[in-house]
Amino acid sequence: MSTTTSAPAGRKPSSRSFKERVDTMPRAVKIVLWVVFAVFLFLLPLLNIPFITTEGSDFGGVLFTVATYVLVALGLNIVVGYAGLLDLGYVGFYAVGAYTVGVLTSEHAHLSWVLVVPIAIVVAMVSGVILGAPTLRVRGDYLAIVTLGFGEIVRLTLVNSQWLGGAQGISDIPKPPGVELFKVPSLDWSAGVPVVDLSTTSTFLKFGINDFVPYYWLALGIIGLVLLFDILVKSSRVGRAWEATREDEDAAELMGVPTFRFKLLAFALGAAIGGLSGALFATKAGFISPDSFQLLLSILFLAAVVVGGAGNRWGVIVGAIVVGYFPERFRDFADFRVLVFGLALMLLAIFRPQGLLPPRRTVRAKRADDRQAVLEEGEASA
Amino acid sequence: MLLEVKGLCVNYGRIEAIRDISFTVEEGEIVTLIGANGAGKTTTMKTVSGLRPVRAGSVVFNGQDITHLPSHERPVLGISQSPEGRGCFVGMTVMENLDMGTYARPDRKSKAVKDDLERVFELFPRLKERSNQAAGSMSGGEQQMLAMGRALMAKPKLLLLDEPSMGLAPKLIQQIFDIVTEINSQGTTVLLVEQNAAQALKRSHRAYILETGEIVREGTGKDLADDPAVKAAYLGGDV
Amino acid sequence: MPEPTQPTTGDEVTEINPDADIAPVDIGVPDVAEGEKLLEVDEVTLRFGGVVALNEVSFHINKGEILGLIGPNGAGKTTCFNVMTGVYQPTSGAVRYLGKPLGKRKKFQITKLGIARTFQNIRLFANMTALENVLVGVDAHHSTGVVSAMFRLPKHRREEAQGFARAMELLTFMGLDGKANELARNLPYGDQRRLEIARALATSPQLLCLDEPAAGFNPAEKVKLMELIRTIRDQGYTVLLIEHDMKLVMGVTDRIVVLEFGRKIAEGSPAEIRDNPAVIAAYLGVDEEDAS
Amino acid sequence: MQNLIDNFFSYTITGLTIGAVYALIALGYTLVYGVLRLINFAHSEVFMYGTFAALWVVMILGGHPGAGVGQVIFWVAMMFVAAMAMSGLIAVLLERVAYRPLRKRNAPPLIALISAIGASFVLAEIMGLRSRIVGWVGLDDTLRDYVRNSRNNAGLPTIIQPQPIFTIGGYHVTNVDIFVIVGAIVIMVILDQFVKRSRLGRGIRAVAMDPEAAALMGVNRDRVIQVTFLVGGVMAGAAAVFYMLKIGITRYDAGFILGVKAFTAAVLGGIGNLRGALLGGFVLGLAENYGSAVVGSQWKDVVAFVLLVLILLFRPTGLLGESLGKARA
Amino acid sequence: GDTTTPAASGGAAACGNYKIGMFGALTGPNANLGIYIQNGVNLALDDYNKKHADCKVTLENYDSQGDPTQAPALAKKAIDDKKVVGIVGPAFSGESKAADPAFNEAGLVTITPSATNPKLADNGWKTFFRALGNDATQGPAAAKYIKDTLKSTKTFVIDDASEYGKGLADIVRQDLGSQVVGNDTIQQKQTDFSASVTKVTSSGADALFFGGYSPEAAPMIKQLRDAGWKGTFVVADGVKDQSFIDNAKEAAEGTIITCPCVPPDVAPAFQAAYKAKYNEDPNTYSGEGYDSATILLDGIAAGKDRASMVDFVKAYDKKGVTKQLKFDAKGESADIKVFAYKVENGKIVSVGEIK
Ligand SMILES: Nc1ncnc2c1ncn2[C@@H]1O[C@H](COP(=O)(O)OP(=O)(O)OP(=O)(O)O)[C@@H](O)[C@H]1O
Ligand SMILES: Nc1ncnc2c1ncn2[C@@H]1O[C@H](COP(=O)(O)OP(=O)(O)OP(=O)(O)O)[C@@H](O)[C@H]1O
Ligand SMILES: CC(C)C[C@H](N)C(=O)O
Ligand SMILES: [Mg+2]
Ligand SMILES: [Mg+2]
Repeated sequence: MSTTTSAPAGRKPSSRSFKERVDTMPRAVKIVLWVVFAVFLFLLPLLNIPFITTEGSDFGGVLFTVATYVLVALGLNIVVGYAGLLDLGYVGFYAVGAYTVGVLTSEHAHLSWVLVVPIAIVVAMVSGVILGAPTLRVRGDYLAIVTLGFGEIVRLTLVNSQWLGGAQGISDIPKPPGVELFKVPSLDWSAGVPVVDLSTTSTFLKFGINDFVPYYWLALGIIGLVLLFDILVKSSRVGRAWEATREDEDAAELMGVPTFRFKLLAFALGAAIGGLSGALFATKAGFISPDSFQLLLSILFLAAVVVGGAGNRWGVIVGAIVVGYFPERFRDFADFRVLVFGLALMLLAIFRPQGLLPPRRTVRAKRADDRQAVLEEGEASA
Repeated sequence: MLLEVKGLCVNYGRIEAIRDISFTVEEGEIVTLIGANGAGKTTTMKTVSGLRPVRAGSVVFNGQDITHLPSHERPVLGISQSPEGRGCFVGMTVMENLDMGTYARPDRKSKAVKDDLERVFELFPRLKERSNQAAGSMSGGEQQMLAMGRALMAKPKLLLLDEPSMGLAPKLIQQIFDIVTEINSQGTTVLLVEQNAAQALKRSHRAYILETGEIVREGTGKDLADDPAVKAAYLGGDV
Repeated sequence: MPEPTQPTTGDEVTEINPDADIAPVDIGVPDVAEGEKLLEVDEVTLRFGGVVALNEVSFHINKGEILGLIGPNGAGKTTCFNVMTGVYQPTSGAVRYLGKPLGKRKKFQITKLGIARTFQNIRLFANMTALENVLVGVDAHHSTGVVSAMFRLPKHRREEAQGFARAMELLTFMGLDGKANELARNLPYGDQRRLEIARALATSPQLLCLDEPAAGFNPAEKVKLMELIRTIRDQGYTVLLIEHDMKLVMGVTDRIVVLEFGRKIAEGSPAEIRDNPAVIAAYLGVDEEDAS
Repeated sequence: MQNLIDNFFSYTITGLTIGAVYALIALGYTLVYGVLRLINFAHSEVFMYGTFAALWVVMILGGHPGAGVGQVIFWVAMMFVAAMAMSGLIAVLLERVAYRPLRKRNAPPLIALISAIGASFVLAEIMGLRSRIVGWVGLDDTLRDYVRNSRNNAGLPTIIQPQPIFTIGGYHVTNVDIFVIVGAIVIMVILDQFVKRSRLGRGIRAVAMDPEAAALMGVNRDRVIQVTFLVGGVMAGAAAVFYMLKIGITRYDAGFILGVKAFTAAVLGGIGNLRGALLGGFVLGLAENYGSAVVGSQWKDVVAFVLLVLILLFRPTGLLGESLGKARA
Repeated sequence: GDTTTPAASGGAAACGNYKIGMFGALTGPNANLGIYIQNGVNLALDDYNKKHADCKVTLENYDSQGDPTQAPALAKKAIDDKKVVGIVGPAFSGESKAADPAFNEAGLVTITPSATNPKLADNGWKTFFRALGNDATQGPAAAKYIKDTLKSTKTFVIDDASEYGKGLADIVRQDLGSQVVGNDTIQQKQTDFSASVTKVTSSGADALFFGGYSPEAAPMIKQLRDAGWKGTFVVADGVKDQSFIDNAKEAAEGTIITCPCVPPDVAPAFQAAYKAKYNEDPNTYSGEGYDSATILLDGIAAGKDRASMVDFVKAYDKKGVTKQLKFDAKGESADIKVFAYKVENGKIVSVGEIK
């Protein structure tokens, strides 16, 4: 899939040594590795790998959730990581995407899913422009509160508009049309060693209500496309303009960058991806209500981006996995899971202040600072 | 001896910005550090005022070892710095900036402060004129004046001036040096860093020359100014 | 053991390559003949509340010259740049460029018309590489958007290739080609100043405005900078220079405009200015020459 | 609309009381933002702990309705002591645990926001799980009344019986209304004076603008920051008492919505500006109430946020502009 | 007790190790309501397991915290556990709406002892059963009580915009007709009700009906009383929870609560058994929980598995502790009663059926 094709174009994840190792491999080996990796990702929900597979909740569902987080994080990364705009209301776009699907497939019309998803993307994008056009002139942290307000306005409007289903939400959102090509069996580890379990299968691609794996596959494919898009756009004039705007808005403007237009573009693209993610969420959930779009979710999205390393697409993917997956994994902690998650966020912040996979610029700049810190600490303790 | 720096080493990461430098400043002196770009002058100043941690060596001020004293406790002892690149509080007015200079003064509520303010305004009439303008909107040179005025408001024993003439008009450069000489004659010890080496040497009692983090020469201001090697390297085409 | 990120020994001086071809590329603005008026500041007044930063200032810049703008601190020199580049709108008066008033054009639009500048306090994109900094400048005249980037359309490929070539040429010219992939903030001070000039040149300006490019330089470096400015002019740029170092100003400019308290107090050749009593009184100071 | 006109004073007074609570909490956001340029996301939990401290102290003292004036005054005084101490303590602790380590590592501001969010979760959850936590040390029986249903509401007995003091436009202004509004304003005036007198305001601004230069002036950054958190916490504690007297019920997640509102109020007034926080709090409280009257309570928060957006569009740095006590400190 | 099933007592070999699920809020602000039900369910299990010691049925809890957004994932979890043959719940209307489509598709039977929104039965879900009356009867009963017993002429109605609260309040509004002097909607988790308070007091209402749950009801009545409002506060089953009184304290006194749940003394034997086990009287929907579980357990005893359970429940017709347990074609209970309760001296006491 696209993940594989996109790989050589972009920067590789992880540390320098890993990057070096990958870089020195022959091209053929690289491609094979990427293909293997992609296949592994696709089979992940069926491999039932012990420890990784969540016990408490359906692993396919968890993976789908993680995938929507990844998608959202990629979108939000454009806004926060590239363009440097702090957005605390991103869930608003997610909601717009989800509700566009809900309204057009169930509540007020019965359009086909294939048609509705692009509409959802466009509607979300337009809402991004509508929000951005007046507010992007507001700077810095003021933007944070304005966007936070936007997210809440969206949610409260949903709660209070019967036309949009009100607090009760929209149910019976239809499934996407499937193609039902073949069945993929799963692995069963209950004997200690993996055994192919032919009785528990997922059908490629049959979108049912109780098998979430095909939705995960769908999301994974879309992530691949978005990732490719991200790589292509970021490594162009557009990406540079975003970075320059983030670094010094006035200087960028004086170097010929129409900063407002580029910020708006970042907002619109971010919104579109958020909307797409929301559309997927609505598709899989089949039921959406304003409760699914709480402010808290915006905050988790932001946490995913920042914890992963705002500005590095691979970093934010890792961040999204952490934020989407760990709370499920922590279900063992039952009541304490939010507490543990909160602690994890704090620890991550303290021990990985630049994010899990910081962007290249931070890595470089940090390397010098770190060595300095080490030397200084050595001195202090001496 | 007011300030004694011994065997000082300071790093930026693995870069040794200064290596084993030692120098002294006697009470009542003007001492100048000169050196090329990146020689370590600013680093030395920052270390004396506590902004950079010391890797090895010691800094003794007025008989007290201050090597590891936090920077914010040094103004209380009487060390005040006008930093390179000015470091004005851009969002505060000129007046508030000058006020900040007295932050650590024990007698900050007394009349003496008012007198000092008058004095600063006398030296830099522009500051008085603009006392309610935000520092950030002042011109480069005006900010330089403000930074110096603010340092003076602290009424220090030891005044650290890092390139006070940077960005100033030629006429004002003259004035700045006059001011330095004058406050020195009134009892303030000055440690000066300057690119404008000719002027600086002329005005100072003693000077040290830094090269890539090490002191390569020292002597009286006059001796160094007359030295042909120094002339060639540092005074070159200076105005 | 990780390698040191930055070669920052004080004695390493970056040499420029005057041979590199950095001539401005055609940016689609009408050409002005050598010696004709390029930009005209006409009776410009700018007030900030009670402060009159510029008071009916008029002067012009001819194509191909190096014009010096000097004056005491707070005279309004930087403000003049700000008016010319769209940071401030004049309270009254106008700036005419290529015969037309700049009007209410935005900053980036003025840059696209061919006026570029550097800053008194360095303002690079600190967390981008030297190359990327310059590329942002080059991009000023590019038009690739999301769609052409996404499909890697020929326009995108062409612009990227040309942009890269020009950026490298500029870095080579400044002697920074070896540091193309260093983050701007990790460059030594002098290199940062040079990078700022490279970035401004990247926008292919008709008029290049330099705000105290020599601040903090030692005499040796100032001499090199003088060379650099001359070479830039020779490659086809017009330069407006703010500088307090008289040696540099006198040595490199063709003409000088002097401001004081927001007013123009003198204009003329370096020699004339040097002997102008008003300028001496306001700016140079009397015992200036016997200093060294 | 007619409803608003008919009951204008009622909406106004109740709007001012909740506005006073917003304002006091907003101070904490504004102060911290003033030094660290950081949204102290966990400040809402600092407040929430204050509400519980206020509640518990009344429970310990056996507070009940219908007591004599002397007793009521004593209870309320103890509520202030307990809530301010608790909130102040939590705020200082928060700074030590969630922010200082980051500062020492030169972390970018965004990551501090994440640490704050984490801390906010942790603090709220500890309160929400208090029955379990005291269970570990075997105190769940002893503390039963304090930890029961730890995820549900906890109500305060009505210790001050609201009494109409005077009537304005048909609304009976009660002793509680007056106490809350006047009390909040008095506390703010005290704070204003404290910030002015103690050089704290100047120190805060200096640290915010240029930490290095501030150190050169003799400003102890860590101390300034700590005092800032402490003061913000104490204000949140005061807010908690007023809140409990007015609303009477709290919960482990009670801080969240209030925090968002208070932060909005801070921005509305001009974040970093003490008087702005006061103004922002009152404006927000009133706007919400008027809005509820006109378009229905369900649109209350929408009204608040739309107002915020409108104000920022016309005054991009809030009603009174940024910077802490600019004209005074 | 009822007849033991000859078919399924076939010893350990035939033992299905079946489970039944309890789906509802067991933690969170509305946990009490879930726990009251769970207690009833546990009692039913005890009874069953005593009789079938060789093949016990266990209870699997699905704690939704009453949050509809968590419901679909939990439903999926229950569905994936093949041992689960039936669900008691989902307890709340909102989560039912979110989770029931999945149960329906999977053919896993659900008997709710408490979700009262009428529309739930209109979705054509084959697996949906409701062991109590819905709000289409509770609403009119509440309206009737307000009109006839309270003799209110000016009534204010507030809802919390939830599936349950809004649905119920709308029915009450319709039934009260022109005597409704004002309406308002609040948000769940809201704590400051000053605007609503002004609306209620200024409307001159002598009664207020609130459709919603106790976390909002408690501060609402508290603030109303603080503002000097003297009318009668009328609420429904969503507030029939001890925590309402614990938190509203004195302000709760006199509150009227309607509920399609039977008072404990209607089924003395059950009351005694419950009291023996939990040391308190059965509470809101404990009896309904017991009955719902009993139906499923009877099915297990009759040898039914997940697939055949639906038809078993559909055909069920027996007397339970709360009522005759029998469902109509839509899964609604055939035997419906609504009772009124009142808060007196810090206790919720029954004041009889509303007829
Ligand atoms: N923040 C920093 N990080 C890394 N290296 C630094 C930093 N600051 C200074 N250096 C390096 O330390 C050395 C000494 O720098 P310093 O600023 O003290 O020089 P200086 O003599 O003041 O030069 P200048 O005349 O340019 O002000 C230089 O090599 C410089 O590159
Ligand atoms: N935004 C502003 N608000 C108020 N006054 C301003 C503003 N910007 C500039 N000024 C004032 O206008 C005058 C001109 O400033 P400008 O920066 O142009 O001086 P300059 O000639 O560049 O001086 P220098 O050589 O010191 O850089 C100064 O007195 C300055 O304080
Ligand atoms: C447990 C009950 C109070 C639930 C309520 N009847 C509802 O439908 O949501
Ligand atoms: Mg220096
Ligand atoms: Mg200037």
